Amino acid sequence: MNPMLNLWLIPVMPLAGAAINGFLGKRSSRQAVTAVALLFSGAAFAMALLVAARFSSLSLPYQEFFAHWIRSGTFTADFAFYLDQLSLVMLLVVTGVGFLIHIYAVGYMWDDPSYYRFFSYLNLFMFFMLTLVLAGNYLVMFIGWEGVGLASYLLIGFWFTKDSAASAGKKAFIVNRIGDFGFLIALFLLIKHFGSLNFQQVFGAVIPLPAETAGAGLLTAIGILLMVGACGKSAQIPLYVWLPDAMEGPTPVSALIHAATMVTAGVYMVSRSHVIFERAPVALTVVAIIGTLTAFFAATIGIVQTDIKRVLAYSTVSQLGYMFMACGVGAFSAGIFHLMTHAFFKGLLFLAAGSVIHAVGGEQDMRKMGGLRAKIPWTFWTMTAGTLAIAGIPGLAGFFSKDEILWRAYQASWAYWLLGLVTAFITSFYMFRLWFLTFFREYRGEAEAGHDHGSHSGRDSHGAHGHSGIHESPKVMVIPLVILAVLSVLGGYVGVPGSLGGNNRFDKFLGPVFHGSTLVDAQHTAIGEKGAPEQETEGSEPKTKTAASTELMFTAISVLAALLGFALAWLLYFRSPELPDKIAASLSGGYQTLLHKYYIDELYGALFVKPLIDGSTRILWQGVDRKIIDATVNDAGDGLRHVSDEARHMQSGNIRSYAGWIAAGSAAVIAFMIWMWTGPR
Amino acid sequence: MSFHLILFLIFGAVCVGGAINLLAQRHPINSALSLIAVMAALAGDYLLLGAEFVAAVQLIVYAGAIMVLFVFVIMLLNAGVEEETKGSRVAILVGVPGMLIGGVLVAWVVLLRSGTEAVPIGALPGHPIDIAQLLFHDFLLPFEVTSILILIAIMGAVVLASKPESAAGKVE
Amino acid sequence: MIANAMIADASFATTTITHFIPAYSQTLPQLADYVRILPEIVLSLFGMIVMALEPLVDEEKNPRVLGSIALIGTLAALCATWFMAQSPGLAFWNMVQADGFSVFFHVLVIAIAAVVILSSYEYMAVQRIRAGEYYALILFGVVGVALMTSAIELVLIFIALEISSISSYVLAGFRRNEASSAESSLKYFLLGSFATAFFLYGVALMFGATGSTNIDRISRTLQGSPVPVLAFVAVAFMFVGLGFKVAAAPFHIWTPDVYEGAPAPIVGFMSTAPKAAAFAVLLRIVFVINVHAIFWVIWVAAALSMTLGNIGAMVQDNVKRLLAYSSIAHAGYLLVAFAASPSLGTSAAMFYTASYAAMNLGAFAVVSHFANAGERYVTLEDYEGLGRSSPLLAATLTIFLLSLIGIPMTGGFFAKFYVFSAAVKANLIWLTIIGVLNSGVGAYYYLRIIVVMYMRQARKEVPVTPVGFAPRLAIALCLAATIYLGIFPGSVLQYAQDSAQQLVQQTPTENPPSSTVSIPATY
Amino acid sequence: MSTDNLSSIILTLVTFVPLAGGLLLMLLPRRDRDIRIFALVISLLTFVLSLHLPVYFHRAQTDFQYQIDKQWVSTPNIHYHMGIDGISMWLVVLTTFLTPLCVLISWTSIHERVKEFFILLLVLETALIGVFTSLDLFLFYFFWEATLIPMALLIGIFGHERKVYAAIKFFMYTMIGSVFMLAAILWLYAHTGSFDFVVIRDQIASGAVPRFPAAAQWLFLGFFLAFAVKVPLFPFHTWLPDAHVEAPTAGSVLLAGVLLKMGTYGLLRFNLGLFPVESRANAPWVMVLALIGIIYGALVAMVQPNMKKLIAYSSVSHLGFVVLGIFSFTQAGLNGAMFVMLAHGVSTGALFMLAGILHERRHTYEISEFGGLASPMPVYAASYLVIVLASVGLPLLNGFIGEFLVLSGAFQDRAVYGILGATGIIWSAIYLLWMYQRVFYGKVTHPVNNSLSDLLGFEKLAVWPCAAAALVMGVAPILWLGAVDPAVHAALTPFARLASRVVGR
Amino acid sequence: MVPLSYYLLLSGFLFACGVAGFLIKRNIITIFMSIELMLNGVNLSFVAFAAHWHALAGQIFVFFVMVVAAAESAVGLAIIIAVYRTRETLNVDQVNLLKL
Repeated sequence: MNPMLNLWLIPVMPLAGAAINGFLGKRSSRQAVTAVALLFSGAAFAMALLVAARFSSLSLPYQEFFAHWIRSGTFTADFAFYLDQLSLVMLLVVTGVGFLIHIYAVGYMWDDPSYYRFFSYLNLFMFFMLTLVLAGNYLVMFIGWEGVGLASYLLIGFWFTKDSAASAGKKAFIVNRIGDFGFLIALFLLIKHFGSLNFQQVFGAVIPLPAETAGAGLLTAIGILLMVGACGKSAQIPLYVWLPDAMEGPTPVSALIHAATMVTAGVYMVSRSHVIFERAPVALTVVAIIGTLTAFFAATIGIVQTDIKRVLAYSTVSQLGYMFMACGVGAFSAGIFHLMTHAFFKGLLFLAAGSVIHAVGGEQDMRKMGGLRAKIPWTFWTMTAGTLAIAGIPGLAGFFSKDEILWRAYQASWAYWLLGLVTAFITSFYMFRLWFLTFFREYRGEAEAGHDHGSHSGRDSHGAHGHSGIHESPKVMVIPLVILAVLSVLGGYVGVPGSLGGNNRFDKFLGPVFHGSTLVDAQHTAIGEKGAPEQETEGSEPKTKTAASTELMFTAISVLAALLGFALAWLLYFRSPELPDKIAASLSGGYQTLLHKYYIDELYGALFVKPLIDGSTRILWQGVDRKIIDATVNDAGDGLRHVSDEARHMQSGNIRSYAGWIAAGSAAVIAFMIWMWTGPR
Repeated sequence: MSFHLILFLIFGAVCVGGAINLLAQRHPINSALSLIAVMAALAGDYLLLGAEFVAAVQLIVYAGAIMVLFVFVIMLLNAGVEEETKGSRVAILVGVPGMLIGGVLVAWVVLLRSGTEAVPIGALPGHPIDIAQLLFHDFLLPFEVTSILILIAIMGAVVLASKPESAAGKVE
Repeated sequence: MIANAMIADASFATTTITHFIPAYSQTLPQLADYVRILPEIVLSLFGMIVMALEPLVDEEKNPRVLGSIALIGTLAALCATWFMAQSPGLAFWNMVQADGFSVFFHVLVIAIAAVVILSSYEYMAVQRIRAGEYYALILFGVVGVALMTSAIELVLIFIALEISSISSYVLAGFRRNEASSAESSLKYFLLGSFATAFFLYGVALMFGATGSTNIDRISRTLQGSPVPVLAFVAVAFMFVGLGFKVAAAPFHIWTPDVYEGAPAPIVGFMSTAPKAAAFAVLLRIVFVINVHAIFWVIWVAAALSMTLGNIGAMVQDNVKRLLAYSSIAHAGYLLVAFAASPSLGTSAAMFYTASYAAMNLGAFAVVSHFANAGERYVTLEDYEGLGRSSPLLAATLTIFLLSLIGIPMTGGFFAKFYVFSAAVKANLIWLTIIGVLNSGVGAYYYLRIIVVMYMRQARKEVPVTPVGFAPRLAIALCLAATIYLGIFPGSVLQYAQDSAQQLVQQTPTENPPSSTVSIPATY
Repeated sequence: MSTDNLSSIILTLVTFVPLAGGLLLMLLPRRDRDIRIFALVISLLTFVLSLHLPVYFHRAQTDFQYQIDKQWVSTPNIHYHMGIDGISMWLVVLTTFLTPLCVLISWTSIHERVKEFFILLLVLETALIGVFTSLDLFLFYFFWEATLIPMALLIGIFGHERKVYAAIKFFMYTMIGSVFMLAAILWLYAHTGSFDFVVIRDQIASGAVPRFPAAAQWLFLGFFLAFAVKVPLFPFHTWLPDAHVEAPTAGSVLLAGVLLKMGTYGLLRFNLGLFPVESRANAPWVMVLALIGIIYGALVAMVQPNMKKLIAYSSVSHLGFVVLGIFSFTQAGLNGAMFVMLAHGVSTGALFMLAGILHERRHTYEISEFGGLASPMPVYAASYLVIVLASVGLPLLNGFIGEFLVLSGAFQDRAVYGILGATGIIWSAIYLLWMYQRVFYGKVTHPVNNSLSDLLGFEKLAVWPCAAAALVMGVAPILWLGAVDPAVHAALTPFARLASRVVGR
Repeated sequence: MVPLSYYLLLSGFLFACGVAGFLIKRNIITIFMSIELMLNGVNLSFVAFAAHWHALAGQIFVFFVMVVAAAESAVGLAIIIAVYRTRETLNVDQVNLLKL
């Protein structure tokens, strides 16, 4: 009855692009490569829009089965796609933002020697990401899950001649693997207990189950393990460490993968499995706590970072924390909403940052920037829009989504809310810090020296631009900026919460996904045990007046926090720029800690990496393998040879000795025979 | 204490004495002579056992031919008194005890087996005709085969004792 | 009184005559009797011909003549064996028995002799050895060996044993310019006759225990329970003697020295033909004179021989010596078969002797060719790089060595296989495990030879003379036999089993293996 | 000839065509080029012939197919009994698939004693195929031992510096391991009067074998030891790194690709097939060994300075997965084990080829000798990456399917096994990617490496089929599992019975 | 009347002496004589048993043993000569080129 959408075409398009560019790109011109890349990613976007257009006519969830993938006994995993509101949103975001970033990248990477490789990777990423969001079962999702990991590995290490880039890529992949480990175990649990990985079957089997109020249980275990996976992919504590390093990749990559799409896969996966989480309050709590902590923690680090991209990276981590916070309190739609808006403004911010870096010739240290406002107006204005949006200035996308999350968080527990609020303040502070440092006051970089060519080969290689001077980026880069800016300004209006006179269309749209299966009492307990003052199922309309008013109040508070952040940034980085150093000096301890990101990398290094390597080398390889096993074997051999050497001395060469042996031997034989005669008889 | 037994004891004593003397003597010639004594005494024992034929052969072939050959070789190689070299501890530490144990065991078995049933003198008629009967009829094949044995012995002796043509240097 | 005396005398004479005449059987040996020892007759005839011709033939001019005659002799003997096989039965008043068993060993030892003679051709030339006695001695030696396998009378066995022994004493000393050769000959002789004395004492005691020296009669006597202790001791003594001949531990120590000193082709001969014969005798004695106790002795001897042989070989650098040790180990494997039940064990042992003869002769043929004048090149380092300098020689030697290891597609594999399966069938689990472990470890030293041949560069110049026709033929024969036994063991094994069956049935006792029945379940 | 009577002799053909080729090769004159081409043709012919097997294979049917059963030796009753099921079939095809690639990869790297090399290679192929096709225990042992010699010679003659040590170590290890199997086989023959796998299996199942219960554990161990050495399972693995490092490329490829599988195949076919009860009983510690193998192998691999050693230890780790899967006694586990065997055969084989290609150019395997190779040889780097990802176990590549199934199987059997095993996916990522980074990323440290030539034609021909196979196996594992699944199900039925009996008690 | 066992003991003693001689004597010829002594011991028990069993075969056996002994001595002494020729010693302890 459903019209055939041929969803498979959507991911396959970029795959084809990747293949073509990968195999032929080397020999074909940049234009050709560009054409292919844009054509196929654009096609994917177009088809996504097509799907959206025909969406209303579908009976949801809409599923497509293509082929059996694995069959082992009764267990089967198929190539199957699954489309509902949630995946539609993701689909649009991924294809849309992805397409824009493709366009941007054309300009940004134009001079790179292995241009084709870049786009081939980028398309490959699109393929895996789309597979992830369209997956009809956890295993196909896992394909995308690992695939995007691969793509990010390749793209982070795109400038592989630079060791830091290569290491960053490896780090990303391995940390993700640790997450995937959890994910896999969760899958095994699902197989063991539900015999399938199909969303339909699994959820169908889970829905009748009661909530595990008692705490730990099968679903809890599954939930937590899934969360481990999400932590890896979405850079949450404790597995966030790879994301900042991932900034070694080209900026478009950071924008697409490490801001807009891939890192949000975790959020998507958690919301996709909300059925399980809703029945595992403990797991939900874990999610919430991890999210909140990450949000705050990453934000604090963001304060002191001087690398423009790293600031954005930490802010991404912190924003993802928001999303998990939302999921953790059961506000999945809010999480997804923030995911979308975040995709817009964070993508925008990264692209803009890229454009800045591009402008100043590869410089990423904000202390060497400044006063760029006039030189690159387009970038400036778009960036401003993004900054305002993320800072949560009313009326922009970020405002609505973040506000929604905070409100729902408060409903769950004031602690979440408080931390969230502080985070919001810090966020706006470091964003405006970035903003001021980059665009205001005088230019601090050595003006033209930024262009000693090839000096920063490997880093965004814009030494390669033959021309000098700080310059606005080409159209092809500016247009996406503008579009994204518009989106991040207006994107929020799809989900204006009721309290602000809107009626949260976004939430309603997603409603069927998240409420279709919600069980009220679970919600009650889920929130109840978190001592929420208000107990109501999410998005239940119309809100009571008091609720609306309190919500308004909270909104006001968060806006206040944002403004406060702006003010502080203005004070420190525009008004009296010498202050920061003073402050830093005065509380150097804290400052150093922040600057070194709480020494987490060092900690991990000391805790896991080094012991592992040394242990394996000294104890296992040199010890067990060489000294114990091999030594034993060789000693056995030598021992035998030694024995043999000894035994040879029986062969003294002296006839009388030989006769002696014979005599003794015969005596033995005779004795034995006589004994046998006496004995057995 | 029959006359028979006395004779046996005499011959036996000679045997034992000769055997021990063979071991005790340091010069091969003496050993050879004591061995001859042993053989002669044995011939006496054979007579006691009524094996005249064997006794005769013993004296003629063994004591006569073989031992003469020995003495001849001793002379030829003018073997002197053997020097007391410490060649082999094994022979003394392993071999001799083994020999003793084996000997004792066998002796024990012998006593155990055939208590004291006596062998009468002339117990069996070692009549030449009977012997011939056996030798040339029942044991015809072995008898013939011995000829090959002897042939080989002769050939071997010739081969080994004759000077190797290409080893002239080695002899002197 | 004189008359009386005369009468008495006469009467004595008459009485004696009347008393004796009828007792004499005037029967002479029939044709069948001669047919049943025809191979021996043929061999000794040719031996004498060779001897007689030796002074007449000038060896400088035509060195091959005597060898060829000897070879013809062996071939004729093979044909004679065919006749012998046609008329099975006893001969010469229960002296020899022509049955499948003895025919099998006749064929085997005579074939061995043929191969040895072939491989001796150029060896003689290279070592400058006077040929006449050499070939004659081999032929006469084979007579003894062959007789051992068919004799069922201890006297004859003893004499045959002596014939083979004495001929090999002499042959061992044939490289008369070499002190080592003389020494090996001396050692072999002294220890050999020492052991023979033991065997003889055993025979004497057995005679004392049973009053007979004919194996069949002995076994029939021994059926009467209880078995006298003398028989036990006798068997022990005989085992010492025969154990010495087959180089079974602890009576093996002479082997390495003697083999090292003796001429290589002769070692090939010594390590196969007399051994096979001695095993044949042992088989008869173990399974026919059926004293169960010997089983354990054999068990221990087998385990010891395998282990000592392999361990001893491990660090040897002299190939001849190494192969000597390996022959000890192989004697051990063979004894495993003895420990097993007769019907199985016998056939397994027969097959083993055959395949062992094939591969060992081949190996020694190659070694003796490679050893060159004065046997200069017999250490492992001489073999370095042989795989390059003469690939064919190396390849054949490799195959023989693999067969000695017991790798599939070679006779050695099936030989070991049958032996061990017989052992397992008889529940000799532990002996089997010791055996297989040994054959695993034993692989090492054979591998060393292969390794130096193929995986090492030659460090010194070793002249490899081209292989003449005769030795090539010899090697080819051994190779063919090894491979054939490795791929189609069926026919030979079948024959072995049939004759073993005969042997078992000849023994008056029903199922002598009662040895394995009467003893606990698993060893 | 119609397919039917081809089917009746196909196994014999597939098994002995390489041998025949080898024998013919002996007669050929020493013109290296002709010899190479001839060997290639023979191996390709074998491959084509072997394709007959999956094509005409009846997937539904669980018992052995293409059977041929002739008396070879009357006493003892040895049969020339061959036949394959879904399990052995793919291993045969794997062998025939890898051999031509081995010929190609040795095209230039072997330039002296070429003739001997290819003869040995072809003989080895026959022996390997024979191991997988023979259903008569004797025949099996026959081929099993027969693999030893050519492999040892390949290592010993054509290997690198410490080749002799490696060859002897390899030989002695496997020799001593397999004699115990021989003893066990002999016992079985002595008490069943047959070497036929099917007969013996049924007799044991019906409890018709005297004294069996007493001996079963020992028999199990006898077989197990032989196979464990070959796999190699944890404490018996130290011959592997040496053998690999010293072996010529083709040798390593067949060693890792097929020889190791002989061990796991043996475990699957004989230990499980003949001694289900004992297998159950011994499963716990065997699985522990397997887990140790997985983790230990990975950790040791991680710190290897030598590329080939690293790959060798990674094989230890991967084969650990196989054993884990086999002794989980679950459908998924066994399917997975089977698939890991195939996948590992392809991907690790390819890894060794790639390592060999590098050795061709620089005559060293030391990772520190390289670095930044991605710039001078991009195609090589790309191919290498694909293979690395395959053995890291990336979905849509062959490594993932097997590991996933194995782990889920192990998890179903006992959760902790699954969890510990699953850490393997982390380790593999660590050691392989780290190695890849050190070899290919960063700047070119040794100037020599700048001038390295990228993949040559015949090298592409050797490597790319593996990459393609890795992809196909990853996307459409169903093609393989389709045949494996029923066979595995059949192999597991006794255990089902076992379980029911246990429940019954 | 002499008990059979006496004869047997005597023969056993001679045999043992022969063994002992082989073990302790250094001169090759003497050692060879010891072997002859052993044979004599055997012969005695043969004859004794023959008497005991009333079986002439034993005597025949002795006869053959003597023949063999003769042959052996011929060859043996030849070998001894050969050894003496190459080594110029009759001390058995010094005839040990071949060892280990």
